[in-house]
Amino acid sequence: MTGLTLKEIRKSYGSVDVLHGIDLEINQGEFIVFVGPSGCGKSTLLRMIAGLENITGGEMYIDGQLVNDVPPSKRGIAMVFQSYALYPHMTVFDNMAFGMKIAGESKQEIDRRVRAAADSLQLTNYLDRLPKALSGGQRQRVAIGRAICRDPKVFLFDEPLSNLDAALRVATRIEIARLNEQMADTTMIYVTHDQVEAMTLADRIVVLSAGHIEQVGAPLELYERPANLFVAKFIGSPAMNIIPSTISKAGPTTTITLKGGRSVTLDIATPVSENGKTASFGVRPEDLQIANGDDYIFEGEVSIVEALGEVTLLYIEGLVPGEPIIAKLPGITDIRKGQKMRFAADRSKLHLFDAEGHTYRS
Amino acid sequence: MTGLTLKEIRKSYGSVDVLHGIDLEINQGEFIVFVGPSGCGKSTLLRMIAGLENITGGEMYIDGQLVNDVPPSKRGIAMVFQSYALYPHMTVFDNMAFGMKIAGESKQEIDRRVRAAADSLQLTNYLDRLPKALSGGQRQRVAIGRAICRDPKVFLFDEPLSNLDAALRVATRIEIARLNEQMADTTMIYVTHDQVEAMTLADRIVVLSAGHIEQVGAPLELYERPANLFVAKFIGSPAMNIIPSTISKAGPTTTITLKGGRSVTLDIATPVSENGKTASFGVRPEDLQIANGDDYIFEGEVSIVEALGEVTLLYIEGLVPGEPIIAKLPGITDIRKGQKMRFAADRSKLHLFDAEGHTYRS
Amino acid sequence: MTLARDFFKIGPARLFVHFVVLVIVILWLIPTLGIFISSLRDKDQLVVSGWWTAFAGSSRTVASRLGQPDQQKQEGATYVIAGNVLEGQEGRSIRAFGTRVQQPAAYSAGETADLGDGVSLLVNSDGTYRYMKNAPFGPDDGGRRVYVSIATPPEFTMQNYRTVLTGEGIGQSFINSLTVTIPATIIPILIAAFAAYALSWMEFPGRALLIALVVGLIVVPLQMSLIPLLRLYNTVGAAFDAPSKTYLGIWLAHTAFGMPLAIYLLRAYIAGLPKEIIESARVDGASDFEIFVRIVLPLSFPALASFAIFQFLWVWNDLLVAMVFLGTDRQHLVLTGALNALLGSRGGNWEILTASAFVTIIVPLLVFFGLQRYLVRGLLAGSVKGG
Amino acid sequence: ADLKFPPGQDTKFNWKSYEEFKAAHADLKGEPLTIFGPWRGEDEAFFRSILAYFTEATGIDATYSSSENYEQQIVIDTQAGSPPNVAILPQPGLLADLASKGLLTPLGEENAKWVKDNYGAGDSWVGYGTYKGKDGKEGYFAFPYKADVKSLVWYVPENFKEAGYKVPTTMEELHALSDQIVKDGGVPWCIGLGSGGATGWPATDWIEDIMLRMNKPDVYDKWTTNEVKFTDPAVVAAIEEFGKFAKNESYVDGGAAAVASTDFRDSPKGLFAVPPKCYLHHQASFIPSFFPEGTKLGQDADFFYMPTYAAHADLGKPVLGAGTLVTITKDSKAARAFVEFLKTPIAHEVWMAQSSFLTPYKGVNTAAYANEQMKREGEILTTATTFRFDGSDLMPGKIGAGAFWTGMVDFVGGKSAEDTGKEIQAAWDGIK
Amino acid sequence: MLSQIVSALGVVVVAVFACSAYFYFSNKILDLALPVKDGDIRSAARNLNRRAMIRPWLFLGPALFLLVVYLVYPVVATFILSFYDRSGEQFVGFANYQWAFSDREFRQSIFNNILWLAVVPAACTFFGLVIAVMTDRIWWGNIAKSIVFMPMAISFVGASVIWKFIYEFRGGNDTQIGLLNAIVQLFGGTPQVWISVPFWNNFFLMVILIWIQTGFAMVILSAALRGIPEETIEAAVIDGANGWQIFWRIMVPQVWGTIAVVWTTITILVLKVFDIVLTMTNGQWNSMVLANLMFNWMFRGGGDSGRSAVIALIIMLAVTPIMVWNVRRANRELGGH
Ligand SMILES: Nc1ncnc2c1ncn2[C@@H]1O[C@H](COP(=O)(O)OP(=O)(O)OP(=O)(O)O)[C@@H](O)[C@H]1O
Ligand SMILES: Nc1ncnc2c1ncn2[C@@H]1O[C@H](COP(=O)(O)OP(=O)(O)OP(=O)(O)O)[C@@H](O)[C@H]1O
Ligand SMILES: [Mg+2]
Ligand SMILES: [Mg+2]
Repeated sequence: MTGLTLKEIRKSYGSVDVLHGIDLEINQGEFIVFVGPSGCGKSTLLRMIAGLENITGGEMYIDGQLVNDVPPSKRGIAMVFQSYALYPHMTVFDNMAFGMKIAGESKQEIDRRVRAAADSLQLTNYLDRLPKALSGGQRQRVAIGRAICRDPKVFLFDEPLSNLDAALRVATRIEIARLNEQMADTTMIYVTHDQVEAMTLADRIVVLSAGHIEQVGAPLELYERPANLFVAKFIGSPAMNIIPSTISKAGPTTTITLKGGRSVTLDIATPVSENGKTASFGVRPEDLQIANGDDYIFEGEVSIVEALGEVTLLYIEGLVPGEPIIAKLPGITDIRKGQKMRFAADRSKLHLFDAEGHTYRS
Repeated sequence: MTGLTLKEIRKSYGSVDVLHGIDLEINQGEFIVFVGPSGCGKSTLLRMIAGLENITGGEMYIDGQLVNDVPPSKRGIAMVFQSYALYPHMTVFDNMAFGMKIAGESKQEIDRRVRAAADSLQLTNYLDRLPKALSGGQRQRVAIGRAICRDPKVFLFDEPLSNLDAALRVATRIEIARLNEQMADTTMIYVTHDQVEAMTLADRIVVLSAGHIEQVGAPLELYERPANLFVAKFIGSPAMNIIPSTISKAGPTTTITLKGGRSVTLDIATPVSENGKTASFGVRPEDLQIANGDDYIFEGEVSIVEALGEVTLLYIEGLVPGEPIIAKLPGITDIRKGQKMRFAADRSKLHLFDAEGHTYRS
Repeated sequence: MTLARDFFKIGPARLFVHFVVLVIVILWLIPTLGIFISSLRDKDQLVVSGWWTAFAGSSRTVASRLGQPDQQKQEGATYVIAGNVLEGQEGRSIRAFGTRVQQPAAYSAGETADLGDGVSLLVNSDGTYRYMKNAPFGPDDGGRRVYVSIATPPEFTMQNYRTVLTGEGIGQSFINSLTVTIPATIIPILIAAFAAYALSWMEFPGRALLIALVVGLIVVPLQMSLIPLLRLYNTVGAAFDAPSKTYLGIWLAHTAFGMPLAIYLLRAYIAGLPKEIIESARVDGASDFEIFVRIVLPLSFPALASFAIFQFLWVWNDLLVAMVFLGTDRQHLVLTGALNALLGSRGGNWEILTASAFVTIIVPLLVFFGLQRYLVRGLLAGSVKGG
Repeated sequence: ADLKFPPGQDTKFNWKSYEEFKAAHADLKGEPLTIFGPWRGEDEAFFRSILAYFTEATGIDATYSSSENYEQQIVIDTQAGSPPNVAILPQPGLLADLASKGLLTPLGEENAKWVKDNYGAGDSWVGYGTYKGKDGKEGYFAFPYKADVKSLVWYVPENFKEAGYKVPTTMEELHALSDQIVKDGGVPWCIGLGSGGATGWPATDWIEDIMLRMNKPDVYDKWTTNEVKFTDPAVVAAIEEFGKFAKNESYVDGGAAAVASTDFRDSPKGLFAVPPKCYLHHQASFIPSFFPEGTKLGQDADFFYMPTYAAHADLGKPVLGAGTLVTITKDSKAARAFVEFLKTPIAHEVWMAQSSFLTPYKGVNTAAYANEQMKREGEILTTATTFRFDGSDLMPGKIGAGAFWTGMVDFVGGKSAEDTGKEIQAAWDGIK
Repeated sequence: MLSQIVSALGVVVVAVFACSAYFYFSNKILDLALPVKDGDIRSAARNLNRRAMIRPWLFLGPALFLLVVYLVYPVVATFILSFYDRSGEQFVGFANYQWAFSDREFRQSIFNNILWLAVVPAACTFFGLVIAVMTDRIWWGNIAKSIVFMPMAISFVGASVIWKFIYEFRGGNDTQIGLLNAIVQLFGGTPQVWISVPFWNNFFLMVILIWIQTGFAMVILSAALRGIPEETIEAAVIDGANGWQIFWRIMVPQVWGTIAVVWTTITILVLKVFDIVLTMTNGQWNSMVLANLMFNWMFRGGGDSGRSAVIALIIMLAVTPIMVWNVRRANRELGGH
């Protein structure tokens, strides 16, 4: 059965429209991640699901029930905030128990559930501490624990990890993944800026932009077959290189002429009507390789070399001035700044978008 | 000539020792990055260089002059704070001009220098704005501009990018790299949590831990030849896999027995006296490959698969319970959870540390 | 708006909030309102009926006097004194009248009362009366008292305000008050701000002790210090051959009395300013003086404004300190003193008290509304820091 | 200067004294003189009109100031060493205290003699200005100027006439009249003790009046110095007697509960209500300032002497009064000249002519009184055989302006006369 | 009149200017006396460090001077006086202290003060908090706040006048002109002389101070409430807490520190304020408080400096625990820097 249905959900603040009609079906037990640039409305949408914001238009169903006017506490949801939002004056135990105390649960029941949650989050030793005596990661675990204790049907996260440092972020991310596995029936909706989180956690990712859904799909689907330029550039880091081009021969495979004059043929079918139209050619930095011989896509001069140990980033100038093309090569290379180089890529990993930015791949 | 010399620098707050004798030589024009876990004393050290904290013990020289008692303004330093620390009631222009006004520079000179700095940071259009009307990235650029205007001998940054979002962080990082190039004579000292920043910006990285220097070296040196377990685990993400082991045959090449019983031979020389001692074997996730045939280091069951598109992370259980070994494979794989797999690695990329955590590599 | 801000808006809870606030506001307003209305009422009415009845027409029974015998006219056999008991009181009417104080409403208006001995009296509702006798009125009949019930419409007067505002020397004392108040507000702020800065951001031995001293001195009861101080003033005044009661003296007194609280509040705020900003300025080469003047002072403006309001209110409403340190002669009398002098030697005249309460409140209210924006913001940082 | 009555014109004024004074004090032009007194409001204006003559005559630069808390102010100023030249206060008790601390300058025997000779009941007045100095020796410190008569009962003549009541001549008759009024369905008395911080003082006037009517003057005198204690039967009886009026539910407007809380300024208004809320009001000569606007003394309101007991006919007709006393707190020629000025009839007459001023000075022309009633009051003063100053003003401030007031409030509130006396006496014992 | 205004203005400007000038020139002189030349960094550093040692005292100088002269010196003088007799000339040892504790009125005052301390700060804080919370959530909140703040602008004496009008009692059958009695009468009760009802009259007086000071509490608490992270409230909403529970269990605990500051400030005020009692009852009907008792002993009838000194010291002593706590807090904050 359906966990959550959004029908034409709209949100305006006064005259400012923030969400322009969001349609989305979320299945029970799914892990959905909202990503999108800052200000696109991710938090707003999440908060509407939580019931913390009024719904300006459209209908929202949880478990088949219209919840537009149901107060947060009756929606069967739990939420984890970016800033943890722990009650600073309560111990960890009380933080987790608060909701149940409000609901008038028995002491034993409260104790049982809090301890169970604390156990599973390795918080048992900290139950008597105040939040300020905890590290960031522990705080976020408490916030999660508090949510777990509510035993929700829908679990909402708003950038839960963005206040943590790198190492903690990884650890907590894994914790959330584990949680998702344990609570197989619980729908989870997760807002993040972080691609790694989105890619690793999501069953499906919802890419939002300026109050619209750009694409919904499994992580690898978005990575491999972005529906449009926006998603293409948004998913992956560094972002996909985009080179302006013209379609010189449409057909089952398409040949395009890149800015700079080189022709490239892609395994993408285009209608003949597209012949001569401008298009955007895309290739991910990690898909670029140093070309052996003449079979290359473009050439240019390396302007910056960033050696990260594991990989090396090359910034190549030459095609569009001021917009270097980035190539990501594995390991450590001995390429130096100023070197002129040619790059090729696997044909299957090339992307092509029309003038409106839609992919030509079907 | 030497830019900066720290001799046995110590710092205590009351009875708490925060820095336990730091020795460091920094050359003029070098870009030094301090990294280390939270609370290890990075900021404290930076602030002591700036003159914002008293020096409890030891001597500090800038340009050969003892500066222990010299107030900040006379040390020829400039500092960029994590929180920008702009003067909220002054325009961008006044923020940048403040130091010069205090120093009593002429109006024209102030104007010239502020405009030059603003130009190079693309802030010219914002000179009349108050900080609150700027985005985070712009604010940090103003903070940098303010520092530039001081025309310092030593440029100090304390996690300047950690308040910015991912995209801005990359952009501003590149900006700082450019700045470093332009101001070739200026020594820069940079504190960060972020490995990518450290690896890409630094001439040399100083790894601190609990008030000690663990290792000083060029970024790739640290990545390839970590001096000890701490640095090995600290540099690189996900962290290096460490497997307890025993040295079964010391010599010009060393053979060890891993926990679990498999023998591995490394291209590392160990004194014969080490025979039979326990050691830590290390291999980075990105150096692991799926083994073809019997030449493998370990085998285990994949417990988590994280497909990031560009790479796939595998968490492999089997060796140390609860501490999965992580392997990072390029691209997208079709490996599933639960699969049993074997992994190998290039012999030159293996690490070995003695019981105290020191590397055996010389 | 986020939901937290209007979570009360859900359902009846929202109405409840409006209701509660309304009740509180009314409770808080009533006393002031009462005194405001009272200040607009006639001083004799003030003490006989509640101010809330001021808007309703009322009926009063008063004594009035009939005309003198020399006004009598002969009409046939009767002698008549005619006139109007409502002389000079427009808009009122008579309901009833009587000739004995014990029964002041024995006859209704328009009725002719037979008073015996051939004397009768007619009082009409418009106040005209005819006092008749079948013989000439003798000198003893003059100015006879009659009692009339007068229906009075609501009436208000500016007389009380006129009395207060035209009181002798009010203008002068208004200026005196401002002369006292403005420096006595600004100087302590300046001095306290410097001190607060030193106590928050400068390192020197004994800082903690000084903070303790300042906080401790908040409790010193003012009355206690009057005599020792005045003695000191006289000694100093004598030494310099200057009068002991001067503006300078009172400024310093007010400054000193406000100082502990000022330092306490301002320090809380200034200490809460972001450390990095001050360090930046230090790195930029600014001395503490420059940091204070160019960074801290502008940034603490909200806190300064809020303290200014408190200090202003306190000084403006003060009488005791002004009397002791400035004296009570005309040249130096402050507004509170001048209004006080309008009260009779034997104490309160309600009408003057009420009107002057409103006269004195005006300036503080103007100041309050002028600085209100800063008030809330100002204490924000301080209080959050404190919390 | 702006003189109220141009010198030399109105013959009811004793202009000659003015000219003589002027001639004798021509050498003080420009001398400063600060005067601090209790008068504010209307009274202040009157006093300034007097001061104008003084300034005109001498050229002295005189400034007058006052304050609501003049009592406290003068203590602060004198103790701190910044006193005015002349302080005028209505409390001999307070002055005695200041004198004992050496803060007052003696006026000299010639002034004492002058008062003795020229004032009605001059001995009494001299007594109230004679205190022990710092050295413990008695001296004459305070010159009486402006007096009030306290032994007055106010009523509305026409109310009496219409109801057929007669002005009583003995206390017994007063009681009978009160009973009569109750019988007629009226309320005889308006008593209000309220006076903000000074609540209770009107009752002390009652007690003092009664004390003088039940005891010999020397008992009264001893009472004010606590030689006769508050627990003394004489005092308790006087309190008791007051209770017969104030604590009698049917005697007082509003019932006994209202007595303590009704403001003394408001309470006489009951006389003028229609129908009257009460017929009688015991209060000093200043009270007409609090009568409703337009009240004409003599016609709309009048007073009679608070009668004495027929049972104590031997005590004569004692007068309880009060007055303000002029002292020099910082000696100067100008200050002396001011005291001299107060000896001129003109300094009294000008105020007399403007109302609210009585003087025991026999040398004034009583025709100068603004109205007949004041003249009668004045005559009570000048012809008094026994004049006694308000006792509470003679007692130490802690008692006369503290425990005594509080005691009266408690008494009216229900405490017995004995307990009240004990309480006040305990307070007095406490200050020794 | 104009010339008066001009001269007053002149005086005001000169005063403020002179004060600023002190700070400006004293710092200028310091900078000139210890010059910093560009060349020699060592001597420059030395001079800068010396400046840093002197400058705090330039900043603190005027404040310290005023505090010592106007507050510390009188406290010391008072302390000494408390061992002398009424004229301050005869040493009497602890007699005044002995007297204080055996005096009925004194004990009464202590009792009343305890009542005041128990009620007024609590009530002001409570109302201030409630109003702050509620007015933040309605569109006319600022108007409401201004009205609640307004009594702050009224002097204590003025406020007492206002409340006299409320408590006024008229005996017998007279119409009540006091609002309270009128209301009591309306509901069929018997009018009372409120301010003369022993014990309870304390509360009627307290109401006045509460009326005045709630505005202060409101302003400060309202600022603090804005500092509460919205998210904690949202989290509580999701946890199912209602408005009441959120207020008591989430908001109040988070502004506890500010509540303490407000509480302290008002506590001190309660101990110092005496105008209300003076004008309303002057301590009669058992409503005496320490400040008024001190005032009476100090000024009434010539005064008794010894006894009033004892009372003054006791007032100060009474607040000492609160102050110690505050000093601790202030220093703890300092440590955080
Ligand atoms: N209370 C409000 N009033 C007006 N506009 C608002 C309000 N709250 C949010 N917005 C606007 O709505 C848009 C969406 O905000 P939202 O917080 O949902 O963005 P987001 O995608 O979560 O961004 P971020 O990643 O920065 O958190 C933004 O443009 C924001 O300015
Ligand atoms: N004023 C102080 N008093 C006492 N201890 C302090 C003080 N300032 C810092 N410390 C301690 O000194 C240690 C080093 O602090 P520092 O700020 O240098 O760490 P850091 O490496 O910069 O950490 P982060 O990465 O979190 O900024 C910490 O353990 C901190 O608790
Ligand atoms: Mg968001
Ligand atoms: Mg740090």
